[in-house]
Amino acid sequence: MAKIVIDEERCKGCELCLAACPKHLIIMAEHFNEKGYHPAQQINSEECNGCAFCALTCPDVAIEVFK
Amino acid sequence: MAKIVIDEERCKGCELCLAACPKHLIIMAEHFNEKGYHPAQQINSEECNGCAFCALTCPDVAIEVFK
Amino acid sequence: MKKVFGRPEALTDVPFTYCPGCHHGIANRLIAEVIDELGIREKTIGVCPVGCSVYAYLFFKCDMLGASHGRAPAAATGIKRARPNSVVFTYQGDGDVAAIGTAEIVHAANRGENITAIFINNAIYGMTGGQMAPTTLIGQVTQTSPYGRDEKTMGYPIKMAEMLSTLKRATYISRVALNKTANIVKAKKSIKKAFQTQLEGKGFSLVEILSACPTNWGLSPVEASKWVEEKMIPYYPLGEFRVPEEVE
Amino acid sequence: MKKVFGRPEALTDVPFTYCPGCHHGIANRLIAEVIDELGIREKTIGVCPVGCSVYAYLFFKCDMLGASHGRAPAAATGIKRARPNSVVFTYQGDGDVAAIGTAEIVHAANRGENITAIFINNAIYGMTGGQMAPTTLIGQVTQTSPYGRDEKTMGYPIKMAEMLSTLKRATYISRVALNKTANIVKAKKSIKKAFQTQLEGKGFSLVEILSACPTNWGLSPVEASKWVEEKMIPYYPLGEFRVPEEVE
Amino acid sequence: MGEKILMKGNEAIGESAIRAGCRFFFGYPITPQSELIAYMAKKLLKMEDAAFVQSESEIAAINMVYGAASTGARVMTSSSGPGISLKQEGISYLSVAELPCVVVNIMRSGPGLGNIQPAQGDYFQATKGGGHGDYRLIVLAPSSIQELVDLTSEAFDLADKYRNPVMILADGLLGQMMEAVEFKEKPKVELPDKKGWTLTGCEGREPHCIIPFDLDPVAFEKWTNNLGEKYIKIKEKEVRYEAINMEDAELIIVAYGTVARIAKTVINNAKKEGINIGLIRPITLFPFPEEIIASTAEKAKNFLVVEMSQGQMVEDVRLAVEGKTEVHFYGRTGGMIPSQEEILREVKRYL
Amino acid sequence: MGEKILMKGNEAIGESAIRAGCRFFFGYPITPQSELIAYMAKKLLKMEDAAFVQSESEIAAINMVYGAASTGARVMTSSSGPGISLKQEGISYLSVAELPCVVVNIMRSGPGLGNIQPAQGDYFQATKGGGHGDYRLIVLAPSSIQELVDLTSEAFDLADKYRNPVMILADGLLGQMMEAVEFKEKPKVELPDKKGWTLTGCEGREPHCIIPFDLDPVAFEKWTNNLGEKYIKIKEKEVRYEAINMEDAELIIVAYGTVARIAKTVINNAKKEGINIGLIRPITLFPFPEEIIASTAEKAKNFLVVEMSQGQMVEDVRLAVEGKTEVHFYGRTGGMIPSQEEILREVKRYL
Amino acid sequence: MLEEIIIAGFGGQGIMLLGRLLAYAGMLEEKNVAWMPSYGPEMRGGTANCTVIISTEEIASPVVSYPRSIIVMNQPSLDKFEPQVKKEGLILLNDSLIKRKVNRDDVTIIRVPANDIADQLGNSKVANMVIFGAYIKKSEVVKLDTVFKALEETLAASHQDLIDLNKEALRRGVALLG
Amino acid sequence: MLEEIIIAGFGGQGIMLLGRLLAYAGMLEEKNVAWMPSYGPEMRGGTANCTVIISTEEIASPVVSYPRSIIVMNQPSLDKFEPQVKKEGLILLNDSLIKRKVNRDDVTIIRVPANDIADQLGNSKVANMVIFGAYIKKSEVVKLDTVFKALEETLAASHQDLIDLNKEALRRGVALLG
Ligand SMILES: Cc1ncc(C[n+]2csc(CCOP(=O)(O)OP(=O)(O)O)c2C)c(N)n1
Ligand SMILES: Cc1ncc(C[n+]2csc(CCOP(=O)(O)OP(=O)(O)O)c2C)c(N)n1
Ligand code: SF4
Ligand code: SF4
Ligand code: SF4
Ligand code: SF4
Repeated sequence: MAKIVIDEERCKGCELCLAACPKHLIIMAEHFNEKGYHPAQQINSEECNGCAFCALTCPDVAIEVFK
Repeated sequence: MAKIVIDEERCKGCELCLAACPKHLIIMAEHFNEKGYHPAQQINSEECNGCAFCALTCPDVAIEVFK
Repeated sequence: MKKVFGRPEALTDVPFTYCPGCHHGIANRLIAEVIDELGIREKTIGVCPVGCSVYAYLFFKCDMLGASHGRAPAAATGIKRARPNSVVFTYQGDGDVAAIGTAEIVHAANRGENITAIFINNAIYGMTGGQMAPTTLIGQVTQTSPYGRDEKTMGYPIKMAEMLSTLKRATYISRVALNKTANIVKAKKSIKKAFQTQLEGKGFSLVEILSACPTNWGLSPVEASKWVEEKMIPYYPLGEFRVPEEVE
Repeated sequence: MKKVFGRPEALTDVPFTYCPGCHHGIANRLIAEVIDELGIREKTIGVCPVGCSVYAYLFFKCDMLGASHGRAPAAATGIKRARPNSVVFTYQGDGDVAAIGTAEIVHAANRGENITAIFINNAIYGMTGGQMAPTTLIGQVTQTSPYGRDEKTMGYPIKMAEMLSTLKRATYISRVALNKTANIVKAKKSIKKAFQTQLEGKGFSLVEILSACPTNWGLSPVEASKWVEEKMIPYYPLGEFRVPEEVE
Repeated sequence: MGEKILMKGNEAIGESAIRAGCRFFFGYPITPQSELIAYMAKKLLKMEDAAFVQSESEIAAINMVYGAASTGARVMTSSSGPGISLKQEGISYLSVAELPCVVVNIMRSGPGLGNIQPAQGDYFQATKGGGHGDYRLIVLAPSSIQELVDLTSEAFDLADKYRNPVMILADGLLGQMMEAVEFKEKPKVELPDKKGWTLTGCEGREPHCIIPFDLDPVAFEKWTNNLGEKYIKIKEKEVRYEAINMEDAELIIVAYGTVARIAKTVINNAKKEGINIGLIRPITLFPFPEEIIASTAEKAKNFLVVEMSQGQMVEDVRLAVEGKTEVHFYGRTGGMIPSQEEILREVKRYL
Repeated sequence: MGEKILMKGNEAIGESAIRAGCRFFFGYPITPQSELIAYMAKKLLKMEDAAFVQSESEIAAINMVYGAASTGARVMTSSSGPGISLKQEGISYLSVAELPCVVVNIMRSGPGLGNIQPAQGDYFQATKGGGHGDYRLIVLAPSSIQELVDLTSEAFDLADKYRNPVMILADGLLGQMMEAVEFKEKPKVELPDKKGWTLTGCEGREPHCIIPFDLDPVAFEKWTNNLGEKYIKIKEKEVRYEAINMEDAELIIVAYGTVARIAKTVINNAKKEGINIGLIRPITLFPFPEEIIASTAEKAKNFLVVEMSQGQMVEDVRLAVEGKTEVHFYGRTGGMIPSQEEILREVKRYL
Repeated sequence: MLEEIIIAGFGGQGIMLLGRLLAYAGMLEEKNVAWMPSYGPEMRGGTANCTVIISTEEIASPVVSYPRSIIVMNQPSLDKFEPQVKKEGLILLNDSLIKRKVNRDDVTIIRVPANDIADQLGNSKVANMVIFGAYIKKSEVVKLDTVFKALEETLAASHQDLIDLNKEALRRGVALLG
Repeated sequence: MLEEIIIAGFGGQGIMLLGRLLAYAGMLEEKNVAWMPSYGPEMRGGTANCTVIISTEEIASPVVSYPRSIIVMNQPSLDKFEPQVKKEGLILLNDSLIKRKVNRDDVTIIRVPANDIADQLGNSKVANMVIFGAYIKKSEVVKLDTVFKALEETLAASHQDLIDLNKEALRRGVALLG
């Protein structure tokens, strides 16, 4: 059981987390955040194993991981 | 047959040539040059083989060697 | 559920001012995590000079000094000499460490100043808009190497870690990268060793961090990370160049 | 009888202003001899910064530029870039090369500037009256290391030749000494190679010359030469660190 | 009339320098002058017998200039704020060695790292000597991109004519803005031959030396006195300024660079309100246009000096006015630019 | 009265600094100040909680000062001529960051490498700002070894009081000569607490930052205006000068440092010839003693400014006099020292 | 004739380019022109703006406190510059991104759905050209043909399709004001 | 009371030391003193000189153009300073090294065979003390005892034999003027 929380307002849409998730659970949202970026979004969250690769990679410390 | 010429006025009396001469043919003169140094002086000049070790060592280019 | 990953305590809440995908942010976070893990936040003084990290004082939750371009190691020397029990680190770009501040980093290392230098090598001047750095790769196009860096007039990219490793009191010297998780994990270990070197009073430590500058490289963040892997790492080998025995 | 040794043409008649037994004089002469032998006097431009050799412009019979402390490699870069066909050399002390001018020598070397640097390492600041240089030996007493150089606060003597040898375009790098005839002969050969490296357009060359400063060491000239042998050479190994293939 | 080109100030300096025969540039990036070094890289790296080096620091840059200038080449460097401070030792050396060269300062806001917005806080440094010892730079203060072009070209001539470093002192706005400029063919100027002193290798002549010192005070005093005489000659011959609307003016604004242009708009607008204001715009900051200010003061006109500083040029104005009339000051700092409205408000205070 | 000690000026500065609590010194050798760094090495290397570092350059030294000062420590550096020029960027940073420290300039002759004989050619650099941007140092100009001692001690207090770098500006002669000095116990001065801003690790409090910039012009203008107000306060409170023989003087000499002492002898000798001359000796060069000069000018007295320069302080005198009376100038440069005889000759020219 | 306009938006919206194009066109029509950026480390996000002055007279102050016109591409820019526009001035705003109404009633306000139209054209980057088209139609400061010429001269010939796209965007903007 | 003296010779003759000793003695006698070297890179040979001023008044100018006394240890020093001595002044010269006669006839001239006497004492380095002895005897600027005290206080106690030797040399100098 694991879960991630993405702080949308910190996200700059760099897509590094997307590339880092071994399970390809992250995509970019359609909508914009206040800064004008498409924030990252988790899909199929039940598959997340909390490996934190996404969070480790995120340059803006926008991802928290819970396990 | 070899000979050295020491320019007394260039000599600063550092004695490095004295140490460099393998045949110990150089000594320091009793008298002073204009700058107030005892200049180097060759003795037993007939023994000089013109190896130029003295000249090579002299920091003030005060020695000429002839062969 | 327990939070297993979150914002380190040694970071403030201020969002980073770096560009999207810039590795500066990862480096900042890793330092903060190390500070947390070593429990030294309240005795740490950071020195940030000019460069994209000029705002670092807003991000680190410890005492911070803004220094002039290139002179952070000198400023850090001043701090450390005045307060030997403080933990002092510099956070410098490649313009800083490898160009204008060459003398300062060499001599801080040579004196064995008991400080830690974090050196962000992104092969370019970020802040000023993408000029050539001494670490720019051969052929790399920048504002001031518009036809690509040419070794004949501009020389080869300088390998600071290797050069500094010739100095006896440069106690811990390593090169790491932030382009993928495995490297990020290693980078953090290395940063920790650098701080530990200082905590144990062993002398100068420096971690050269290969970092992406997507903006000035003209690449997307993902491409930029790939560029680190494919172009930078082959030229700038990762690894530890100097390790003090007990820290090893 | 034929003159087999005399004043080289590339020296003026002006007597050296160096102290009795100072090795600067030997170094000056060797450079002049090399210039003569290579027949380049009329296209050579020398750059002498501050230090005991500040008067070198009076001694060398070629065009000469007096530069600021430490910046001779930058000034030489300016000359060489403006006149690529001139032969350009710098003549610098250890204050110059190893302290204030660290960045300039590192980057002239790294760019591979096609110039020759002659670096007089006498382990002390001569001109200013005997302060510690970065090259001062451990334990050596100077005006600013009155209790002897202590590696804990002042670091170890810096080995410039070794450090610069990490740079790819530092094409010819050697260390020689002037304390006895055999070494003087080798020193001259090395200086010649350095100039030849430049003449062949191969890039940066530097000869580090271990030299005695009897005055500030407080030794007689003969003792000082011995000190070079017994103290300096063991720490600063003589030899060639970088040699371009064709010059070798 | 030549073709007009839309150019950024920084690029215009570069193009003008190259047209003036400058083939050597040594510099280090700093905002707001970085486009200039990028321009020089783009151009010089493609030219024969030319060189562009991004130096390891501003100190290295000025010393590369020192080396290249000693060979007689036309050479330039540029920087801003902190970088110009780092060049002070080198500038002092260039001055005493009498080496012609052009140093560009695109002023940003200081002190310290300050910020990168326009300022005029380096006036003292440029005109009184930020380096050690008695020396003077010729300091040119353009106020439009066209003038940047014209003065850059002239800077090289002045440098050669007097064997003296010349500084182009422009605020960041001038470096960053674009206007249409024209590169006119200049009539060829007679300049002194450099052969007698340049370092080129001594083939066929006695060696030359260029040395920045003389340990003998008697000789060195003579040397510095010669420099002093040169500066006096420059003061006599090279003063340049623009004076507009002086006749019926109730108050004279003294301003240079961007501020002078804002002042011109103020003058135009004030006219509409029936207020007559004059403007003296120094184009050379050293030599400073003392005479026109002194003679204007004789006519009992008061002055308002406007600068992007806490008041630096105002001292030179006061030195020229010598207490004969009032000299007021209005300054903005920190990267703020005085607006037309503010200046007009100040003008009205003193009418 | 304490014991008198025969000391070289350079050493006296060092001893006085240490007695004032200075435990950190960062410097680089240069004649004629090298004895000071040797003295600091000898003393500080033997003390606990103290540090002496011979830095790799003057630039490193001033930045080490910047670091140490940020922790609240009393810290000093010293240099001369070219070395002071190299410190200009750092001095500008120290000023904007408001870090207390003491910078000693034992002036030699410039520009360039010049020579190592005494001079006063760095007046502009010290008082108007050799670095970029609007800032001011407090500049103290001793004229005897005893005053070097007293002012060095005071320099640290002033630096702390105003959070501003203080420069001690002395000519090479003062650094090199010996006189008998006394180290008096000073009454303890109340100084502002540094705890609110120093970098000491943030244990038990919010982190502190010391930053030399603000990219927002509005904020940075406020910041520099605050500096400006501080300088005005310093002008109001800290002017120091010596005025002698002013009452019946037919002419007032204005001089500082060694030159002022020579002028005193001139005054004594002139008296014997029946000539009455006064002397204003600025002890603070910034803030400059404008008022005494202005009020003396009101009394219609003419001035003769004597400097070892081509005329720098004379501008500040003229700014104070504002054309009310005549301001003459006599200067020697290149390392030459104006003699009593020359000064007396000049005096007679203007009577 | 004197036009003073501030163009503002966020980095990446082609603000600086738009300004340069206008200045260039002004120059081609033999007017005096000045283009002034609010420079800065804007690369790291944030807003960008530039001022353009076009005049038949010599241009004195390049600094404009109160522009006659503004083109604002995002809301922070509107917030910042709206109060500065001269009475009877002109505000063009990017209706695609700015949702709020303009508070001034003493100026002409033109709302251009710039991003929407650009999206229709298949490239959101030409939103700047759409609003620019509307501006030149309304202001008549320069001719459309001159802007076309400016486009051709400033973009390398190799970018022909880009030129065509930009022209199309401009025409759509012009057409908006019928 | 005011004494202004220049002491000159070549590097290594103990010129600076002599000056310092005089100044120190003056201080011990509670006079105002100033010692001023002609500094420079003199280490590399050449001449050395220093000025000493001893006065009951405050010392204004430390720079002396026309000294009352000079002690010259070699001929270049005599050449340089002879013309500067005040009328009725005092010239002490090292007769061992200076062979020429003095041209001034308005001053007191004392020739001291300083090196010869020093050689007799077995150490040519104390030639300076010999001539100094003669100077204090003649000038009475400071007392011999004070100079002895100055010697003791400035030389470390560990150099007792050096102190004794110096004292002896001073006495020999004093004795010369018997
Ligand atoms: C003395 C001085 N020179 C130049 C600058 C301008 N400048 C600011 S940051 C910088 C370099 C930025 O590159 P780097 O150190 O690699 O850091 P990055 O921005 O890439 O993180 C320069 C040249 C300055 N502030 N001070
Ligand atoms: C900027 C600057 N700093 C310091 C000095 C003073 N200075 C002159 S030479 C010198 C160093 C001399 O040592 P070194 O380079 O080793 O040469 P050496 O005299 O031993 O031959 C120094 C510090 C100077 N002239 N300029
Ligand atoms: S924690 Fe691991 S699995 Fe979950 S989203 Fe992040 S990278 Fe993917
Ligand atoms: S890595 Fe972070 S900033 Fe980048 S897209 Fe993912 S959450 Fe956003
Ligand atoms: S410019 Fe480059 S280094 Fe700077 S913040 Fe942006 S991506 Fe990072
Ligand atoms: S001081 Fe030393 S290096 Fe200088 S000339 Fe004398 S012996 Fe040579």
